[in-house]
Amino acid sequence: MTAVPITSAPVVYKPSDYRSDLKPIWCPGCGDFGVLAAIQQALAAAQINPKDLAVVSGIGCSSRLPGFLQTYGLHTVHGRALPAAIGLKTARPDLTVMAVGGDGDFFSIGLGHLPHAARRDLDITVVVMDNAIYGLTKGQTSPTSPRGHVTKSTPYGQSAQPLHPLAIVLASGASFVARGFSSQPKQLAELIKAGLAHRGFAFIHVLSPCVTFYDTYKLYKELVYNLPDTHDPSDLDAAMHYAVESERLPLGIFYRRPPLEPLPRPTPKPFDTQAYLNRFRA
Amino acid sequence: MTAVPITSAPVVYKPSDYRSDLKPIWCPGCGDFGVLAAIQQALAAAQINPKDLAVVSGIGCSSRLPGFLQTYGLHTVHGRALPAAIGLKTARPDLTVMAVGGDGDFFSIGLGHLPHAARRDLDITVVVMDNAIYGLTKGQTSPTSPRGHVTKSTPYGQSAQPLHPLAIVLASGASFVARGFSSQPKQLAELIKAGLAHRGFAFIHVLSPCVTFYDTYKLYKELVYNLPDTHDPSDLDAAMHYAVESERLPLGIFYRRPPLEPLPRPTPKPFDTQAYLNRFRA
Amino acid sequence: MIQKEDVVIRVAGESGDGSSATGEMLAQAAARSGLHVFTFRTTPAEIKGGPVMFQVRASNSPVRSMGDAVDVLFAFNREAWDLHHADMAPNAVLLYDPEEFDLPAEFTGIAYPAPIGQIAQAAGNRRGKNVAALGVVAALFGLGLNKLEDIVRAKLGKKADLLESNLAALRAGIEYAHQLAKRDPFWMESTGEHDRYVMTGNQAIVAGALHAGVEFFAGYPITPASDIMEGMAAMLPQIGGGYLQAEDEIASIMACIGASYGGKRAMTATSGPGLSLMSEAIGYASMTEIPVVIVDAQRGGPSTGLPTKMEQSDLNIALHGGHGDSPRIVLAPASVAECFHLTVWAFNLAEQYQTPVIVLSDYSLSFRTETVEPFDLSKYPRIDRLRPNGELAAKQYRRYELTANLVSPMVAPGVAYAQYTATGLEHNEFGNPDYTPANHAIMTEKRWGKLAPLQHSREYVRRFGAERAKVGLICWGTTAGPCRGAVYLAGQEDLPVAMLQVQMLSPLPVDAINEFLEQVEIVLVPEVNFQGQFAKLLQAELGIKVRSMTKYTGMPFSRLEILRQIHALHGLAEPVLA
Amino acid sequence: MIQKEDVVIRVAGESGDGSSATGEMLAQAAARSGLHVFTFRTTPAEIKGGPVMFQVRASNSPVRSMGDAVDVLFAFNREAWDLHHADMAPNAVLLYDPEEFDLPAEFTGIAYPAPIGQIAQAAGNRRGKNVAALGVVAALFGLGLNKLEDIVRAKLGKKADLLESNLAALRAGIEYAHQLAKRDPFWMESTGEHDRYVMTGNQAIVAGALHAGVEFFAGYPITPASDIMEGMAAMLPQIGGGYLQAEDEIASIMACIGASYGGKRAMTATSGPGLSLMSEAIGYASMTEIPVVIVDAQRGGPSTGLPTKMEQSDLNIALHGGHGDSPRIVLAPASVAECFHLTVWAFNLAEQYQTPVIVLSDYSLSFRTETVEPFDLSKYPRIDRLRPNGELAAKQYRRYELTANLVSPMVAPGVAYAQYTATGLEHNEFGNPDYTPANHAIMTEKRWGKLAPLQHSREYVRRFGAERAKVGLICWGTTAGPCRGAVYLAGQEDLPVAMLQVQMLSPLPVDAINEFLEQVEIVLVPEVNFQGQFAKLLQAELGIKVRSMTKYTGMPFSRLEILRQIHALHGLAEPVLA
Ligand SMILES: Cc1ncc(C[n+]2csc(CCOP(=O)(O)OP(=O)(O)O)c2C)c(N)n1
Ligand SMILES: Cc1ncc(C[n+]2csc(CCOP(=O)(O)OP(=O)(O)O)c2C)c(N)n1
Ligand code: SF4
Ligand code: SF4
Ligand SMILES: [Mg+2]
Ligand SMILES: [Mg+2]
Repeated sequence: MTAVPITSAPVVYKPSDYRSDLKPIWCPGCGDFGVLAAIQQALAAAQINPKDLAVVSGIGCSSRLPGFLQTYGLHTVHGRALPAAIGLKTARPDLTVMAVGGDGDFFSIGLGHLPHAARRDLDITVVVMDNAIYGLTKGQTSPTSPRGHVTKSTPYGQSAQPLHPLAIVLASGASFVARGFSSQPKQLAELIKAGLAHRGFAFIHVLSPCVTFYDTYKLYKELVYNLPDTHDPSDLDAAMHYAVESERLPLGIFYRRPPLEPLPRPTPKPFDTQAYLNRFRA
Repeated sequence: MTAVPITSAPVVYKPSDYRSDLKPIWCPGCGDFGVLAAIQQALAAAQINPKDLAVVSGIGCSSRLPGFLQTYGLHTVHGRALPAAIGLKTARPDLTVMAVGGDGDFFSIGLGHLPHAARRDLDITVVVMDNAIYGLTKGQTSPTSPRGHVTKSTPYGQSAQPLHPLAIVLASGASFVARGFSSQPKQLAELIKAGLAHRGFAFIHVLSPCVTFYDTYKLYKELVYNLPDTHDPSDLDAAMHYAVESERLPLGIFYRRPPLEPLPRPTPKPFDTQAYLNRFRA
Repeated sequence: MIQKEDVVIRVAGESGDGSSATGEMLAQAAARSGLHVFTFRTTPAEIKGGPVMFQVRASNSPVRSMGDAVDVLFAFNREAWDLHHADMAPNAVLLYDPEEFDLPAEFTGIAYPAPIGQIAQAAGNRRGKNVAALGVVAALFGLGLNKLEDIVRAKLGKKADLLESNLAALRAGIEYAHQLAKRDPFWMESTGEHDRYVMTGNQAIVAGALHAGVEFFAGYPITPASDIMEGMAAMLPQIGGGYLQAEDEIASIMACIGASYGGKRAMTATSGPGLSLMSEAIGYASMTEIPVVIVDAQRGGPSTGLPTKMEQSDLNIALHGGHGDSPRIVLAPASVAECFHLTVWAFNLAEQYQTPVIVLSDYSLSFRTETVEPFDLSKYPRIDRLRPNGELAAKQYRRYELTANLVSPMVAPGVAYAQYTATGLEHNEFGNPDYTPANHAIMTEKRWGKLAPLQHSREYVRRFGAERAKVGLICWGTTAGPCRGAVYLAGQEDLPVAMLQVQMLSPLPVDAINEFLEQVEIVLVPEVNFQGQFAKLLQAELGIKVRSMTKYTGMPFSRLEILRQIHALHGLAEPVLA
Repeated sequence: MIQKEDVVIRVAGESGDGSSATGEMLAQAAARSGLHVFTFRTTPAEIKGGPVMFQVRASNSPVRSMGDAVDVLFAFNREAWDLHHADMAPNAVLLYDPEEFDLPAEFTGIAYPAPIGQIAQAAGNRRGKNVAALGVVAALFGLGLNKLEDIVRAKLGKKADLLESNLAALRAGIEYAHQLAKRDPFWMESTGEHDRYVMTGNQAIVAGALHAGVEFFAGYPITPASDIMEGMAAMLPQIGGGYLQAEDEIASIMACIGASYGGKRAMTATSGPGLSLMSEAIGYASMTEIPVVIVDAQRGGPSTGLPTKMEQSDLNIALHGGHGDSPRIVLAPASVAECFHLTVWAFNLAEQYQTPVIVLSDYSLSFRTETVEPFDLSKYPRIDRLRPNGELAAKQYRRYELTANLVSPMVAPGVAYAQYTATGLEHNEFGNPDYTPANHAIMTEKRWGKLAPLQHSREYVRRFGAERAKVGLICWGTTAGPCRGAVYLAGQEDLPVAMLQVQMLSPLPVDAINEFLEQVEIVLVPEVNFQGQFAKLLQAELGIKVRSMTKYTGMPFSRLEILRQIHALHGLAEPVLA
C-alpha cells in the first residue's frame, strides 16, 4: 500500500502554492528573492504539480532555494547538483527536474559537470544565480568576478579573467541558453517557463546580486539590455558572440534548438534471474 | 651545498637528448609515438635544457609520456595534470612547464580544471592526445567519441553528443589554441614549438589514434585539412566557428592573442616573523 | 596411477600468444566435466604484449584458493619458464614448446616437450597453437576430455572458417599426448557431472545486482571494476533501467544518489582511486539516509599503485572515508558465490537501513573464475525501503521521523503532501536544517542507532574448523579462501584450528566474534595489506589484542603460508605438503 | 570584595547590534591590561541577522577552556536572555538593557539594568551603544579600564568623525557603572602588565606557516578555514610566495603537490568536505613522497553538517582517508599557541619525512582568541628536505634510494642529470614503474618505515597532573583545554588525576603512551565525536581497552563535565564548583 494524501490537490496552482514555510535565510535585498519569486511564477504558469517537481542544488546561499519551495528538493554537496539531477531525471523521467545554485557551485567546483550535462541534453532546467561572489562563505572572489576584483581572497586583485558561463555552455552543445536578471522577475519568469517547456537541457543564467558582499545592482542596471528582436536564437555563431560580450550584458534567449532525438533502445522486458544465470552454466 | 653534475650539459640538444631509457608501453602503431617524437622535435627546436623542463600528466596510456622523456616529470592522478602544473608553474616560474594526457583525462574527469587553467593564462603548454577512447582501461567511450559510438561501456551507442574541446577552451579565454595530428609530426612539432614560445596558456589538441580500441587513422586522414592561409588567428569568432566543425577536422593555429598582462604585485621582501607577530601584541 | 586430490595447472606465455585462451578453455572443460575449478590470472602492465599467465586449479572437492604450488607448468616460451619455475611444486611437471626453448638443464623433474606450433601447423593452421596446447594438457591429465570440441566450437563462434583447422589441431594435440609416455601422477578425471556455473567475481556481482532489482547504475571505467559497469551497460537498457557512463566517480555516485532519492535501487562500481573521490558523497548519502550500493574492487595501492594486482587495503577508507561521524555498511565477499550473495544483500541492507553499503571485492576475485553451485533463488528475497503508509496531511511528512527502530519512512517524489528537501546540513525530523545541540545529538544517535542491531546479527559470519582450538583465524574477503585451505590441511594433520570469516566489516558483528573469541586461545588475523587494517579494526572495536599476519606483495596468501604460521604458533615444524 | 579566580563574561545579542564588538573589545582590554584571556563565539546560520554571542574568560592565571558557566551575562535583548540564562552559574550576574526587556521575574540573582542605547544617545550617537556597554562591563568588573580608550580609538580607525561620540559613550558607560551599587563579588583587575599576543587559532596557523617558510598556498573558501587562506592571500605576495585561489579542493592540493615537487614548501587549508575531496591526492603525495601540509579546521559533520559548530570528528578520515596503505603524519593543536607551534612542525616534519602532514584544528579554535606568551623563535628552526649532495651522473639519480633511514634525497627540477618522473604507480628506487611483488613489499616498507622512529618521539605529547593516579585522561586537540581544567579542579580537591595530551595522532607516539599507561589504572578518553574515534585509535594501535567519553552536540566539553566523570570513576559525589 502506498501513501495517500488526505485531501485532493488543488486544480489550479498559484505561485504561493510552491512556497514552503521555511523563511529564507537570505539577507534583505538579496537578488535570490527575485529568483525564488520568478521560479514560483514560472511553475504556476506551467501548472506543474508540486509533487511532480524536484529541485536539486549544491551548497551556497542560492543553493538553499529548494528548501524554500513546497516541492521535492535535494540539497546536495558543493558543486554536485548536476550529476544528482541527471541521476534523478534518468531514473525518473516522469518528474520535472530543476537544478539551481550559485556561480561558485556551478562554475568553480562544479564546472566539470556542466559541459557533460549540456552534451547529454536531458530534460533538466538549470537556474544559476550568479552574484559574481561567494556569498555563503562571506565574500570571496568567484570565477565570474571581474579581473582585478579585490576581495579578502584576492586582496591584490583577481589575476584570472572571468569565465563567460554562457559561452562555455554553448560550446558544450546546450540546446537552450538564456540570461535573466533578478530585478526583472517578469522576464525571468518567462525565461524559466520557456526553459521548463524545452524538452532538453535548458540553461538560464541569472544575474542575482549579493547586497552584502558585492552589490552589483547599480552596475547591472546600467549594463543589461534585451537581446534585439532581430536576434535569431537558432544562430549559434550569433549566440556565441553575445555570450562573450562583457561590456554590456544581454538578456533573453541566446540560443534554442530542438533537443537531441533519443537513440533507439531495446524494448524493456522484466529480468529473469534464472534465465540470466543459465548463460554461465558450465 | 647543492647537487653538482659530473659533466657539463651539451651545448646543443638533439631530439634524442630528450628521450629516456624507458621503453614506451604503447601498442605498436599507437598515435602517441608520433606525439612523443613531435615533442622531442619541438623541444630540440626550442633548445630547452632538459633539466629546466617539467612535464606533468594524469593517468592513461598517453599520460605515461613523461616517463619516456629524459626531463623532469610528474605523473599525477587521473584528471589532475592541470592543477599540478599550475602549482608548479606558479611556484617555479623559471621552469618550462608542459601538461600532457588523454581525452578522458582532460575532457572527462579533468574537465573542471581546463577552463580555469585557460582563464588564468599562465605560461603552460598543454598537449592532449585525443583518441576519442579510453585506451588504458581497454576501450570505453570517451567524451569525444561520436554520438552513437558503440563500445563495451555504451553497447547501445553513446547517447550524448561529443564535446568540442577547442570550443570549450576558446570559450574559456585561452590565448593560444591549435590542433595537430600525430600522423603529421612535422606540423605537430611546429605547433608545439609555437605553443612553447607563447608566454600564456597554449592548448594543442592532437588527434592521436588508438590502434587497439578505436582505429581512426583512415577516418582522420580523410577528415583533416589545414586551416586556410586566410584564417586570421586573432579572430575569435572565426576560431570558434572552426572549433565546432565536426564534419571535417581543421589543423593549425585556430587562435592566438597576446597573453594577459600580469597585474601589479608588491615588491617581495623577506619575511620577518617578529615584526609580523607584533601586530598581535595585546 | 595415483590421483592427486587436486591439480594446479599454469599456462604461461606472452600476451597475444594464446596461452591465456588455453587456460580459459581448460578451466571450462574441467568445469563442464564436473570438476570444481578456481582460476587465477595475471595481466601485463603493457596494453599489448608482456608476460601473462592463466592458472587452473581443479578438483573433485570444492576449491577455495589458487593453491599452493604449481603441479603442471606449461611454458609457451623461455620467459615463462624464467618467471614461473620458482612456483613449481617439488614433483611438478613441465610442458614446454621445444621450438621456443630447450629444456633448461637445471630442471631435473618430469618434462614433456609439446611442439604445439608444429602440431597446429601440421593440422592446417599454426594459429591453432592454443587449441593444440589444450588438447595436449587435457589428454595428459584427464581434464574434461569429452567437452573439448564443444568448447572450441563455442569459442570460435562465428569464425566458422577456422573451425576445421582448430578441431584438427585439438585432435592432433590429444593424439600427441597419447603417444607420450606418461610418467607423472596427475590425473583429474571427474567423478560425475554437475549443474554448476562458471563465473568471475565481477559477473557474479552483476548477476546479484540484477537479481536484487538494480534499477540504476552510473560508473566510470577503472580496472578491475570496469566490466561490472559494462555488464550493467548491456543489461539495464534491456530491463528498463537507467544507465550512465558518468564523467568521473563523483558524478557517478551523485547520480546514484539522485536516482535513489527518486526511489530507485542504485549502484556504482569502482576501485580505490574512485572510492577515494567518492568520500564526500558517501558521507552525504549517510547523512541524508539515501540508500546506495558501492562496489569497490580493490587493487594494489596506494594511489594508482598496482592496477593489475590484488590487495585488501581499502578497508580503512571503506570504513572511515568521509569526514564527520558517517555510518555505513561494509561487506566483503570471499568467493564468486559470495559476490552474488552479498551483492543481493548489499541492496537489501541499503534499502532496509537507508544507508550507503560498500562491497569490498578485490582484483583477484574480479577476474578469477570459479565453479559455483546454483543459487537457491527463493532464499534471495527483494527487500524494499520503508515507504510512508496511510494518509498524509499537507506539510506533516516527517522524512526523518524518530521511529522505534530509528528507520524512517522514505517517500519518493511524486507523492502528494510528502514533499520535503533532503539536505546534508544537520536537520530535524522534517528534514529542515537544525543545528541546535540537542538535535545534533539525537540525529547522530538516529543515524548510528538504526544500524546497531546488525552488531548482533549472525548472518554475516561464517564459522569453520574445530569447535575449540588453540589458534583461531579471523579473516575477511578473499583471504578466507586460503584460510579455509589451511584449516583443511591442519585438519588432515589432526591439528584442530578454528576459523571465523567476517563478511560484514561495519557494523562489526560483535556478538558472533565475541563468541568465537571464547573458543580460541590465540587469534590470528591474516590479510593482504601492510597495516593489518582488519586486525586493528578488531582491536579498536573489541578492545582486544590479536596477532596480525600481513602480506603486501600484491599477491594473495597461499594456504601453505597460513598453515606455516599456524604450525609456528603451535611450536610445530614447518609443514610439508604431501 | 572577593576576587574570583577567573570570570566568564558573555555578551549576547543579535548579529549586527554590536554585542560581538563589545565582547571583542572587552577581550582586548583584558588582555592588554595583563590578564589571560580565552574567548568563544557562536555564529548564526543566517548570513545577516540571527542570534550571536561572544564570551570572554579572563584570569590572572592561564586559561585553557571557555569555562564552565557564565558569571556575567550581558543580554542585549530578550532572545539573548532566553537562549543563554540556562548557562549562568548559580551566583551569576545579569546585565540587561531595560529598553529592550524587563528583568525576567524568574531571575532572582543580582541584576543590573544597563540602558546602553540611552547612554550612547545622551553621549551623542545611539550607535555608540556597544562602546557604552564596554564601559559598563569594564567598570563593573575591573577589566582593563585603563586601556579602553586606546582600544576604541584603534577600533574606529579612520572613522574619526565617530570617535568623539564613541569616547563620550564609553565614558558615560563607565560613569553609569560607577553609580551602580555593586553587589557582586566579581573583580578581575590585573596583577601586572605582560607582553602577550592576542590571536585566533587561524591567525596563529598563518603566522606559524609564514615562520616555517611557506612558499606556496592554494585553497578554496570554506568555513572555518577561509581566513587562513585570506591571511596567505595577504602575505604571500608580499614575501614573493605563490598564492592561488583554486577552483576546488582537489585543485588546491594538486597545486600544492605541484609546487612542492618544484621544491617549495606548500600548504592548503580546508574543512571536512574539502578534506574528503582531497583523499585521492593525499594518497598520491604519500605514494610519491612529496611533502605537503594540509590544515583541516574541523566542523560539525557528517556532510555539510553544522558549518558553524565545532567537532573532533575528522580524525578517522585524517588517518585513513585514502585507499591503500598510505602513511601520513597527523597533528592536532589544543590551543592558539599550539596552532603556531604545530604548524611550524608540520612543515618541518613534511620536509624531513617527505610525506603529507595533516593539522587538525577545529571551529572553536579557528575563531577563538587567546592570550599567547611570545614564542622563543630560536626554538623554531626551519628544517629543509634532504636534497642530493655531491656529484650526479647522468641517469643515475635514485629518487627513492633505499637509504639507512629510508628517507631519500629529493631533487627539485632545475638540477642537471637528476631528471626523474614522480609517479603514483608503484615504482622502484629510480622512480620507474615496477609492480613486482618484492618491489611492492620493499617500497611499502620504505614509506611506512621512514616514519616509524616518530613512534618513539616524546616531542608530541604533553603530560600534566599527578605522576600516578587512578584515573588518567588521554586526549587530543581542543579537548585538552577542558581536560587540563578538570585536572586543575581535581587538584584543588586533592584528587590526583593524570593527563596525557597527544599532539601527534599518526604515527602514534606509543612509547610515551605506554609509559603513561603504566602510571594510571583507568584510562578515560574524552573527545567531541560520536564514535570515540581517538579511543578506538588507541585500542587499535595498542591493543588495550580504554574508557571512551564522547559528546556530539557541536559544543566543546566544559571542564566540569570531565570532572564529573572523574568523580564518578572514583565513586565520588557530583562535583560542585565553588
Ligand atoms: C567541498 C566544499 N568546499 C567548500 C565549501 C564552502 N562553500 C560553501 S558555499 C560556497 C560557495 C558559495 O558561492 P556560490 O556558489 O556562488 O553561492 P552563493 O552563496 O554566492 O549564492 C563554498 C565555497 C563547501 N561547503 N564544500
Ligand atoms: C580516479 C580514477 N578513475 C579511473 C581511473 C581509471 N583510468 C585510468 S586511465 C583512464 C582513462 C584513459 O583514457 P584517456 O585519458 O583518454 O587516455 P588514453 O589511455 O586513451 O591515452 C581511466 C578511466 C583512474 N586511474 N583513476
Ligand atoms: S550574503 Fe549575498 S548572496 Fe548570500 S544571502 Fe546575503 S545578499 Fe544573498
Ligand atoms: S591501447 Fe590505444 S592508446 Fe593505449 S597504447 Fe594501445 S594504441 Fe595507444
Ligand atoms: Mg555566488
Ligand atoms: Mg583516450
